[in-house]
Amino acid sequence: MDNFIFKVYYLSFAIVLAQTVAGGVLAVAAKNLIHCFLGMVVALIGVAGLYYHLGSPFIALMQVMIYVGAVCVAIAFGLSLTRKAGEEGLKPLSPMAVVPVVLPAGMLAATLKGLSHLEKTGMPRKLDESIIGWQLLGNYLFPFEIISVLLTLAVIGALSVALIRRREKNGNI
Amino acid sequence: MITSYVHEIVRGTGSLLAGMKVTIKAMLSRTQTVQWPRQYLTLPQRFRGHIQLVPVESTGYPKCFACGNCARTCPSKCITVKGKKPEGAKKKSPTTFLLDFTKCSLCGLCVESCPVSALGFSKDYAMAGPSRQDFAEMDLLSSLASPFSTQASKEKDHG
Amino acid sequence: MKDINLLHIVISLLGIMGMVSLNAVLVVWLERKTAGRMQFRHGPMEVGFHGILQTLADGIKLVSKQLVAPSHADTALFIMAPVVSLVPIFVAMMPIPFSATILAHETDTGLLLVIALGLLNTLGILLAGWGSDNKYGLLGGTRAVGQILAYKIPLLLTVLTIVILAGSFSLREIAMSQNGLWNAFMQPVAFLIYIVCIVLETNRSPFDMAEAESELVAGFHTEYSGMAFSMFFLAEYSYMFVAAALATVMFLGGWHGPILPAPIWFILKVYFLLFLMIWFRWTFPRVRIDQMLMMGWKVLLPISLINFLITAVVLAL
Amino acid sequence: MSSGFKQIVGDGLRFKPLPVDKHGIHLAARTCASDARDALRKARSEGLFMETVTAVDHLEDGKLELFYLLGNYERPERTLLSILLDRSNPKIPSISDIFPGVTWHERETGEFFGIDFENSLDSRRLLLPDDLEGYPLRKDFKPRKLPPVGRSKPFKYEQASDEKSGFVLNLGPQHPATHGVLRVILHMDGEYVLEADPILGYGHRMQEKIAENMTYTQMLPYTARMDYLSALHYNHAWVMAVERLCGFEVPERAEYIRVITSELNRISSHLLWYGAFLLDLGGFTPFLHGFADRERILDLLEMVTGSRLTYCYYRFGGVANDVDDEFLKKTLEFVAHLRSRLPSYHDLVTGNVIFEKRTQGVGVIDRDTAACYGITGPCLRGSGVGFDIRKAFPYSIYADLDFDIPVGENGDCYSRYLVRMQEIEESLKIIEQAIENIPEGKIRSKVPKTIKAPEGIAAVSVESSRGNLCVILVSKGDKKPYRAKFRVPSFSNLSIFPKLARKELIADTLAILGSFDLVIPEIDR
Repeated sequence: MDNFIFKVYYLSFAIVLAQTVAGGVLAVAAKNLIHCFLGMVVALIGVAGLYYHLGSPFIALMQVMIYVGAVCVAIAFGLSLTRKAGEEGLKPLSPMAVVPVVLPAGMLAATLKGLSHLEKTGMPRKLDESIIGWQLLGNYLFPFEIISVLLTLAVIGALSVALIRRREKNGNI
Repeated sequence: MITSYVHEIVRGTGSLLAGMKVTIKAMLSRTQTVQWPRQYLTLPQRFRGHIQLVPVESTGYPKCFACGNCARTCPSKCITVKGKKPEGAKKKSPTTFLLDFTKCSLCGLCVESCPVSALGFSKDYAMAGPSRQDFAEMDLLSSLASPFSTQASKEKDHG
Repeated sequence: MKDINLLHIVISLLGIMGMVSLNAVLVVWLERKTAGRMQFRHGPMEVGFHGILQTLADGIKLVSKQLVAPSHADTALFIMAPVVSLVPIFVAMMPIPFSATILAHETDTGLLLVIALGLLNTLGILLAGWGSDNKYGLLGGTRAVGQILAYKIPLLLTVLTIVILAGSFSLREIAMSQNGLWNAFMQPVAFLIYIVCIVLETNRSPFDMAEAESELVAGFHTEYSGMAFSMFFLAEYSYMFVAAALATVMFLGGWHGPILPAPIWFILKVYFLLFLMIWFRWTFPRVRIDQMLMMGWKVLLPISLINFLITAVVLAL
Repeated sequence: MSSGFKQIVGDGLRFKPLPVDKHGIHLAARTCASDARDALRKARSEGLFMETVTAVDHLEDGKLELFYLLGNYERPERTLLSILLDRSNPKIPSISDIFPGVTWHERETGEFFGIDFENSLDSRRLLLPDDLEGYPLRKDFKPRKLPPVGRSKPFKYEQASDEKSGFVLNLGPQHPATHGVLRVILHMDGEYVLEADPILGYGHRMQEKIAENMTYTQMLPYTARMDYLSALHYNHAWVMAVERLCGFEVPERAEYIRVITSELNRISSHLLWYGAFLLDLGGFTPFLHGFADRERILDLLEMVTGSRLTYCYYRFGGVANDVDDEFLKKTLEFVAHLRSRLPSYHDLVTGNVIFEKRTQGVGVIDRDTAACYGITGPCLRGSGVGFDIRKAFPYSIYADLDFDIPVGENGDCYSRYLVRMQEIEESLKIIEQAIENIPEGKIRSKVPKTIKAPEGIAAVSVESSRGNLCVILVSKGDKKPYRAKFRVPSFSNLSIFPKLARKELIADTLAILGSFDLVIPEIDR
């Protein structure tokens, strides 16, 4: 029985891995903007699946919520503001596109080589998420607050930029 | 400013609740539609359906004497009347009385123009047919006795 | 990872699919009946007792119809969109506790799961609008995206309020914690905000921006027909159920209630909320898109923030 | 008769009073093109509004007679300016720079009579298809033989150009919110409308040419088909125009019956609008609430007229048949019933915060713009101008009745809504009074069987549910009208839409469109 569950685990892990990679490739290589967007969503959900397999459903759900739910929706919102998005399509890949493929490939190879020397340590263990919360509000409170102030500033800045643009363009609207 | 903000929200919510009261009241009140064709409404006396020929009560023959007034008055030219004198009669009687119901606008001018009130309105409104032709040439004489071929129309009645 | 029981998950998914279909049949019937009665009509009367099987008949009709994709549509997106909007709802149903014991899949983070998966629904709408090569669809899709920005933060804040009250993300524990007093009475403001948010979230009138019949014809599903259309329909009504169930768990004490068995109480409460949503739809005119965004940012967000702060402070003291 | 127009334009211009009999026109004058332009510019600055522009083809004289019909919101007076143009080369400078709203009237007159309005803001065809040859309202027009059904060329939409913006939305001709076959091309920037261009003519039936080929009686049922929601007002305008031309008397009882039935018709139209407007705003239930009560009106009218929508009930010199006591009793019951129902309408809609937010401050028409475009009816009264034909040119027995003209304050969609809702109440008042005072007597005076109207021109207005409906009837003593022009309220009302829709959200433009209470067949005729 255990063996079976392990097999299922490996299989699903492999599927999620493949999904992440496929999503990433789609996001980079697709010509249609909305396909790129879709690829990104697929990749991010794949990453959430990886987190889940590594024993942290909490992080996985946060990944879905924040990256798929918030970041992607914000990007989609941006897409809907662009003119003729998805109609014109992106330019074909230039030869320089090899660089972002080669680099991670090299990193992946190095990691795999390193890992091949290690022993298998068994299934990942489920962590208690509350530690994250305590750490964020304890040891790392200052960086946490800095980040939130930064984000607030970014939001306000974006809003004011958008408002000025809109006013200039449409007069009183 | 805060008070007006709160006041606005409270007033808005109140107006929404007033609307919801209306709909829930409507929901609990009686329905006003009828389940046609299981239920029927009675049609008023003056209901203007398609036109039909009025028979003479004693004989069952059409009152119409094929003067053609109706056909001339009709704005859509949808009435065709032809008539001749049956043997021994003083007036003409229609041999053909066709209504092109696809063109008829149910205005009723033909009925008004008839000098002998030989036209009336039918109460038939639920009409359907498999072909356009059923309404392009509605034979209004078919439901009446005919002074020309009594035998034929009697058979029709039985059939 | 030993708690993964494949059989269990398969059976519960099948059960959920059955329940989703049954729920759609019932809610659509309820909606049409309610709408009819609110407008002095009978609503469906012909198929089955008072037309209760009408939805089934319509469903059969829809399924047997052809799916026609516009010639310039992005076929992959066009076909994927209804699936994307429907499948996450199935999964989101898993952690919903119908009683202390009846639930498909228990996790500690059930609340997060439902909310995270709910977000994918919008994705489906966006893809549908974008993929169908229709300007009305496109407008509907982008509206849905704008809409999600306006209500998601107040929604999360109200959810967080409940989470700090119950001290858990587990739906079962949140429901258990309301054995005595329901959260709806402890947190009336949060409850109201949540009700508004779920109407927004499920794209229903008065916030049916993405569909907006009189403005955008049928919005994101203008070009859909047959099976795909019915999947959107199914997704909408299932999502309504999930949102109402979540509200029941968080605010109406879940399955708690006297005399009747627990699952019955749960279903009753869910259907009460569904009726409320139907009631809204057949009473109010549609809010304009910018007014809806205004309301999200200017009314719901500050109020939910203040409510959250007050709750946190009171709990801390 | 006051001739305020004369005072406005002064005596310096060469006017020649028209010799023919005129009915419903207070000053009719013939002038030349350049003088007309000056006079119209002065008229515009004095706030007169252009009711319509139309023409008559005098084939035997080789002339085309162009009419400008001017009205005044403040004073009951109507001026007809007539200009004779050469039939072979009819040219006149456009006045669309003076009255922007006249563009549509000029386009219509231009395509039907082949008159060239020089320097017009827009000289495309309005109602007729682009491939039609000839000018249909000229007397020598020979209609081309239509191809048999099913063999006609497939209609090709012109590709809307994307020059103005990146996004062109084709609203209609099949769209839930256009209430008929209206097509509006919207140039959009996201949710905002940059420019709206209504395309008319999808339901065009050439009613005015039909009128020239029908006897006066035969045309009667056709009038009801133009605006099927206020069919009786159209009947009324037509019979009144003929009665004025021929000098027929109408018995008093018939006048009372006409007023009762047309006010019922007005309420039914407003109730339908109430629902349809809310439908445009996304509220479904008010539509059927309005319908449920409208149904009672239809039942009442069916009792008298025999039909429920396109009543052909009024006759020259009276009405088709008498009303009985049962009808009067039931009508009074209905008045009480509707009064008891109106508060629920207000609860459901008027006070609703969403409704207020959607309509207040949206689509504001001010008085001056209204005059530019010839807006009439509730749309005008919403802007605070109390111009109502029933008070301005009291016809029938309206002069004897006590009723108010509700006016709005802001000229926005909300004001137009309130005006219509108050008009329902005023109509109920009118019906009550009319039923109270209805005299016994004849319902139809003697008129000849074949009507031959004497030579002359009549411009007779009726306040239809949508505004000033004017029938301009030109007779040359024949059995058939020489020219019949229907000045329909929705046509002018819609002509302001492109202006109002500019830089509005698409949701707002549809609210504006809904608040006009358009009936598209009336516009297309």
